[in-house]
Amino acid sequence: MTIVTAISLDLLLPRKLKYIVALVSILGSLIAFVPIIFQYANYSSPEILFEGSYVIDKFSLILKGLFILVTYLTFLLSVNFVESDEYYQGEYYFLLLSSLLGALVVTSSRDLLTMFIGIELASTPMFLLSGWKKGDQKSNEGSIKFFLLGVLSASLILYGFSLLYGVTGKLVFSDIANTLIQSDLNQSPVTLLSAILILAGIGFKISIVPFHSWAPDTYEGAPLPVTAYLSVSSKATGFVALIILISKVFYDSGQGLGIILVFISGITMFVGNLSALQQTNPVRLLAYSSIAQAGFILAPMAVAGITSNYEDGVYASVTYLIIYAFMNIGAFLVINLLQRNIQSDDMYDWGGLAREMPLAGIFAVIFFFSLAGIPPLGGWFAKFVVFRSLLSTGEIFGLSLGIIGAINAVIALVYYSRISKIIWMDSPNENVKSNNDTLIPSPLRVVGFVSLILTIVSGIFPGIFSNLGEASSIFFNS
Amino acid sequence: MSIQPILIAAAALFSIGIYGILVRRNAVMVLLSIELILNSVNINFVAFNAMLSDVFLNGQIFSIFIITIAAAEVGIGLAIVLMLFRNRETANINEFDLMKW
Amino acid sequence: MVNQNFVNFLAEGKPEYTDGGVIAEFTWLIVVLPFLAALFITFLGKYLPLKGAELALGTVLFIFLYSSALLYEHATKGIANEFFINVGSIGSYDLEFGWVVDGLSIMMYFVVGTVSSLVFVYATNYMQGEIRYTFFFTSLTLFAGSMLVLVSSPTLLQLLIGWELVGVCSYLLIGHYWEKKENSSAAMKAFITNKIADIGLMIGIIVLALSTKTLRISEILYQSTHDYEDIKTVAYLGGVLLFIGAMGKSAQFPLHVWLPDAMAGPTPVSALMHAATMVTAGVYLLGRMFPFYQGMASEALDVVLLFGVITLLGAGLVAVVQDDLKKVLAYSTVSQLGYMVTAMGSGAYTAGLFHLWTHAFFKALLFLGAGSVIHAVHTNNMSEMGGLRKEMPRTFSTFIIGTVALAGLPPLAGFFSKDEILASLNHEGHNIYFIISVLGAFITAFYMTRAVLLTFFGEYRGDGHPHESDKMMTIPLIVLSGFAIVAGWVNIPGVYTGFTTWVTTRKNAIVEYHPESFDLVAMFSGFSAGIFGIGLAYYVYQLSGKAVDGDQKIKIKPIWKILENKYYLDFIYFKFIIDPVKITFAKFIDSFNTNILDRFVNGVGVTASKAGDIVYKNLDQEGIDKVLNLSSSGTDTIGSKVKLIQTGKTQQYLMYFLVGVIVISLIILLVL
Amino acid sequence: MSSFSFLDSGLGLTVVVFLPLISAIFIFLIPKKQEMLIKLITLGSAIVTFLVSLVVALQFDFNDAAELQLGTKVSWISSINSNYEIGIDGISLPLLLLSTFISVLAIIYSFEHLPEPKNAKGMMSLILILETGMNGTFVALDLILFFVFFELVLLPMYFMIGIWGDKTVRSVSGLKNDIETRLYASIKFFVFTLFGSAFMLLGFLGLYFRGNKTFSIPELIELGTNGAFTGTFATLVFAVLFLGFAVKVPMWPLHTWLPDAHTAAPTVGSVLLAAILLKLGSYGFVRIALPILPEQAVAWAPAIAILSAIGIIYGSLACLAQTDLKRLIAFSSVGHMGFVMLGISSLTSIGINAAMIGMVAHGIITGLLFFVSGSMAHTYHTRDMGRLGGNMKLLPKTGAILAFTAMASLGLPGLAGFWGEFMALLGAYNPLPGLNVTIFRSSMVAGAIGTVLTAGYLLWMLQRVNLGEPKEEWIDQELHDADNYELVAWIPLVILTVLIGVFPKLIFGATNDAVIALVAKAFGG
Repeated sequence: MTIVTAISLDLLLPRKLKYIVALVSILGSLIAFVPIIFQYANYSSPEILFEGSYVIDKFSLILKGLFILVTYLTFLLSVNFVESDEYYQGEYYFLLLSSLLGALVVTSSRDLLTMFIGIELASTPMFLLSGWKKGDQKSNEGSIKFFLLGVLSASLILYGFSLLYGVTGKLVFSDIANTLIQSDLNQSPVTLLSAILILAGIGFKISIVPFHSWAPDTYEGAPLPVTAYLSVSSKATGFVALIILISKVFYDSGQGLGIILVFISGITMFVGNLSALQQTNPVRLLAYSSIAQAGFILAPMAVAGITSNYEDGVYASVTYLIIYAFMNIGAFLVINLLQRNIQSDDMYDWGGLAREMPLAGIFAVIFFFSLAGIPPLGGWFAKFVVFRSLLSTGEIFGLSLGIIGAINAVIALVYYSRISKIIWMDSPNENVKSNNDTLIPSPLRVVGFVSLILTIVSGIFPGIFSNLGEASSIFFNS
Repeated sequence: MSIQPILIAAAALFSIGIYGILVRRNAVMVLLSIELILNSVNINFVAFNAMLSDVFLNGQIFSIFIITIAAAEVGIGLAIVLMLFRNRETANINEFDLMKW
Repeated sequence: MVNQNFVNFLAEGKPEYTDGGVIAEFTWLIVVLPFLAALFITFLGKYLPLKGAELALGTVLFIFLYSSALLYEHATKGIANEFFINVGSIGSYDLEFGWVVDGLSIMMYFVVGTVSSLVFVYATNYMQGEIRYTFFFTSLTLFAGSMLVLVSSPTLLQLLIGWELVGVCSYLLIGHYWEKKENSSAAMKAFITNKIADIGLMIGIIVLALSTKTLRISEILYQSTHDYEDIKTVAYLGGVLLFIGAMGKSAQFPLHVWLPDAMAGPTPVSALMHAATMVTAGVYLLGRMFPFYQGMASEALDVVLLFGVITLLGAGLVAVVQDDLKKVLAYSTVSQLGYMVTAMGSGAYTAGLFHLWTHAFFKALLFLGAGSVIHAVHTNNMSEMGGLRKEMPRTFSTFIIGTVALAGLPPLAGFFSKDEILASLNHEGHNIYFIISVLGAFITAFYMTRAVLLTFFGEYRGDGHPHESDKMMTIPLIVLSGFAIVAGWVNIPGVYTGFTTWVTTRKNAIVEYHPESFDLVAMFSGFSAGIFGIGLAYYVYQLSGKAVDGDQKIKIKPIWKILENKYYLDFIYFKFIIDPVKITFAKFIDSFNTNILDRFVNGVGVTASKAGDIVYKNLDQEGIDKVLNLSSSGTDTIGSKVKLIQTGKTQQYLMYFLVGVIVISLIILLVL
Repeated sequence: MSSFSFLDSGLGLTVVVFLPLISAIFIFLIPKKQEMLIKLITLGSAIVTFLVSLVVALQFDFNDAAELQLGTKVSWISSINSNYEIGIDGISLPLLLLSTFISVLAIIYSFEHLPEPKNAKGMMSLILILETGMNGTFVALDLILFFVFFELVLLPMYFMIGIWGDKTVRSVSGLKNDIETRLYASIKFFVFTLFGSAFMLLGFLGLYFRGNKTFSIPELIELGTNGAFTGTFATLVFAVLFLGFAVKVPMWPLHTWLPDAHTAAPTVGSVLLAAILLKLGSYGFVRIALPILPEQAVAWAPAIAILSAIGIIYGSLACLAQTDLKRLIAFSSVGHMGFVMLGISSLTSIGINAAMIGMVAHGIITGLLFFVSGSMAHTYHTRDMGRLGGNMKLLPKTGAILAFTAMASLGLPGLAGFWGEFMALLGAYNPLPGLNVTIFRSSMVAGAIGTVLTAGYLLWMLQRVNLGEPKEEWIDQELHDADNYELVAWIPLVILTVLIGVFPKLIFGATNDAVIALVAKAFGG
């Protein structure tokens, strides 16, 4: 029924007048949130539609909720941006919503076809959105790169799917898995090859090394709200797909895959963090940071792949995803606010800006240090559950990955603390012209405070979020 | 008849597509190469369907979906290429490298 | 090893004593009062007519009266008692303060009370108009208090506390004129030297406390006199360590260097601390722990004896070459302390304390006299004095008394105490030491006479018109000279040996040799040494021409030089200990900190960002080109492809992608 | 320790921990203009916190000091079985009181002495957040809770140093271009500590998984003392815990962040840093590392002793080379904390007691030293001892207190500092049976020599700063001696120093039983 609401929304939208669109879609996304809550509240057992190809369980519900909330925040972020840019409002919201729809589909998809459609639906609109600033060549360039790699990844996924289909003749994951086990093809080259192709395809969406190269450019080019959405929602979509596939399809061919993923996630952390150290452009910095974060989110699943103890893995990843989503949106909000005042790609131009806009300054402190994982801000708990699931089995891969994670946490601190340091401690940079736009429009205010509260609460009472993660993991594996 | 030749053909098509993506400078040609890849996937699905004599025709349904989506993607791709062309008077993707570090 | 006859003695039981009753119970008053007084003087002193001096005076007078009362009680009844207050426990140890009332401590109370009262009176006038007059009395009172804390302590803990407090007060007093650097340096020198010695004391206390499971002195002494095993094992070590502590305060060679410099302080300070009280702390410690030394650590006593003798001779010799009147007295103090330590070392408990007792009086007298002289002529150098006996008759006569007492001529105090020391040395059969001590007596007489002649005889060599000091200064001199005469009569072998009974009446019995009558050998040699010394000095400095030329006659260049440089001790200390530590080591450590540790830490940071640079620029942004260029350098065919491939970023990214895929698949399919 | 005897529902402690945080949030809402209001609210809440902690102390049953009291245990993060578990025993009580007390004084001081840029709002709220972190660490009985509070102090201190810190530009060895002291110091402090604690968290998780999934310290102690954690696992865990705590203490050679942080930090910052933040590390050793991993503690004790001995000597020698007043005091902290760690490493009730009183004493004395030196630096606009001199004449009150504090700091008997040093040496002479006596005794001797060096550099400092005639550059200048705010902030510390020095029962009365119980439990000694 969630999906119905969402679809109806999309159908409604294009006919509306432009200035209402924003309102409606914002409201719509809120409305869509309601049935999720109801369903979660009186949840009894997984609803299985279309003979098992579409399942609504806690896992999907929780993530649906996350996606809708994130989209809602993205809308709020967008309002000012879209208004500043006179045409194509309707389309903008429509595209975002359809991407949301795709994400929603992915969460519940339990067969190749549905998942493929979901992924496509989620990513295709982003190609356009990333190129939204038509005049801006960077934007164009970002979008073309994004597009080409995206399509390539999609085709790789498809090829992998086709192989899977060929091997088993099934589309529904559970059947595929059973067939794989029965005719024990788990370790057969074809299966693994398909797994690799799919992994590569999804790796593009979650931007893990070496499939990450598009991210910085596209992030830099795309309009800020879109970037936020990319770094949170479509990344999450990718992870959802990855989680489902690993734990539903390849859960027995995990060994090799897991080890590869362990290495990938380790490398991803290092590449992401070390590259982020070098950035002076705040957006690129966040891009690389989100790459590093992807490494963190991936880690539990990777270890889970080896130990095939998926509950911990899913639990950690989902919890991380949820907390990460809000603090990251917050971080982008901060960049947005500061750029409204001083339009610059070099964050060192923002020296002492917090004196003029203290609220933004506080946001910056909260969100960036939360990303760095400093208690009592939400990020620490995200990192903590990841470490927990890494050490839970106490076998060597998990342990080493944990140590790598610890080291990276320290590296990350350096660049995460940089923006706060600049705007709080540095002295203002004279030869930068500021368009003294220190007041914060109400939509952004809302975004700020929503994600602020969620970040802090998730840090001080992590129980709530970890319960969500736990619930999802448990019911997911049932 | 055996299925190997068809699969090999598909794989060949796939590789050609990849080669095209990597080598052709013109964005349109790159798009076409991508089409090739997608079609190779289609061939796979249909072939497998036949091989497995799948009563649900899952493979064929899948390939139909792929065709539609491929169409959509090419549309989007062309749109982006057009936009680029408008801004840069070229469709040579290798000239788009503003964002070196 | 256990002194056997000692254990036998113990069987006979301890001397008689009472618990002292109320007067003993309230002895804490005299310990606490000075600190309260100091507090008041600091904050209210300025507003009082005498600038707080009266508070200080009142305090010390009270101490004097109370201690005399105690002494009377003790002399009549005999008191030995101790009181404890628990101030916390740590592990199984009780940290206790308290006060002990027995012969030894009462004797010290009395000395402290008497001398400080007189010195305070003297100081009220001497310090008139000096800078920080009030604060001077604060620290003077504090000092008296600390000294009482020290001598009243029933536990090693409190002993240590008093010990260090005394050190700090000396720091304050010596550095009283801290505007001039050398004064504050002298103060620092005193403090640090004592601190070094305190290491010994500290560790000694730790060793004893841990081996006896208690901090109570009486308990430790009991164990050490009853052949307990644990303490026996560490007895020698503990004994030596404690003595190292004593060497600091009692200025034993080679840790005596601080005392002469300490003369930088005002003269009353020198009189109070560096003659009568502070420097006797070490001797007091030896006396307090004497049963332990006798019972367990008699080997340690040999060490004590050795250092004592070295000190008494060495310091005496240096005193001969001093021109600064106070320095002469300072070195003579060191040498007299040497006598006391020697006595302790030779097992003559009473003799040592007896000399402490007499010396306290006549040395205070001498210092105050010197102060009176200096006050009049405004210089310390005897070469600029002379002929003062006419101008300052009272000072002169009292100074003479002090000198004779120190020189050890009967019937003055010094004679009896020194004689007893010599007697016990003789009795114990330490012949060499005996001879050296006699020699020391001779030297003492010599340099004191020299000082007198240079100061009071001949004609005045300074400028200005010196005149007799004020009553407030001369009265204490007279009183003290009285003591200097009679103090010795409390312990005349065969006649009246009250002093012996006083100081041996304590909870832990003392056994030692008490001469029943005068040891004629000792008496004669000591006496003649005194006479001879005086005579020789008189010949050199008076009969044969002018006093100032006296030095030239007896000057034996090399020896003289060594003496003038005080055996080069200071030189050695600075050259080989202080400067290396203060400059070389410290600098090294500091540069190590900044240039090694910090550099390393920063280096880690820098390396990280370097790594970031490499990863980002080379690997993340154009790594693939690099890789392919490398591989392409081989075959042309690839090379041609590469040309096509590496042309732009987009396709480079695509390339990444696929290379990634291929690599991974290779790893999985082949490796795993 | 397993069976709690809750005298009340832990409400008191909760208030002590969270009241400052709440008022900090409240202050965020007050507009910047109303400085006085902000200051008053801050002071008020700090005082209330202190009073509540006093009440708690009165409720505390000293005859039962070994037991954790007045605590509570409420489910916090159910999914990982981590609880809001708090309580105090004789070990944590004095430190808790110290923390609440010093915070009050710090706030009083910063009433009139805010360094540039003033911004009372920011400073006050930071102090309050800091206080929550400190109090929380001392009462937390759950590893995760402990960790959160332990880290909570980082952010405020980072900003305190970074924003209000010393702006002079200096060259740093190993870095190409010069950098402002505050920026360098703040990030160094932050990264160093996080480096330590990131690994510490791994260690906690290790304990969690071996200790059948509990984070509760008392339960873990039960397990640990019954030998649940052994072998390489235990070694690793202790190693990371050591890293985490030793950085905070700081122990040689992990101390290098300290001098920079202290030199750069504003007065209040360095006071709180020296007085309390350093104690978090040593407290962690006593509360967590020793009882949970006794076996490892025994194995590591010699190493710790050696490091401490090195720290003592190293710190004092470094002090002798300093020309910067605050830097000198910072290095002296290295030495003094060396004594604390030496005491802890002896693993005897004496040694650990010494460490406890040493912590408190160092908190009071060094805190006061930083107060004084800070305000002197503020008055003279320099910390270079070469330029200072005759302070006693120029600023009599300040000078007198500086002299007094220096005496206290060199471990003068009768003042607080003495007990820590002497008892630490006492403990080190006879370490826990089975430990290598030679190592400990030589460390003890090193410590004893350290006391002399300490006396040396402190007296030398006094000679250069306090004594002598004033330099002419100051003579005709308008220099302000300590004003009332400063005196109100300082005098209590002076009194406390004397009280503890004369009557150490104030501390031992609380700690002794607890420590004895701890040692008996963990090491059977």
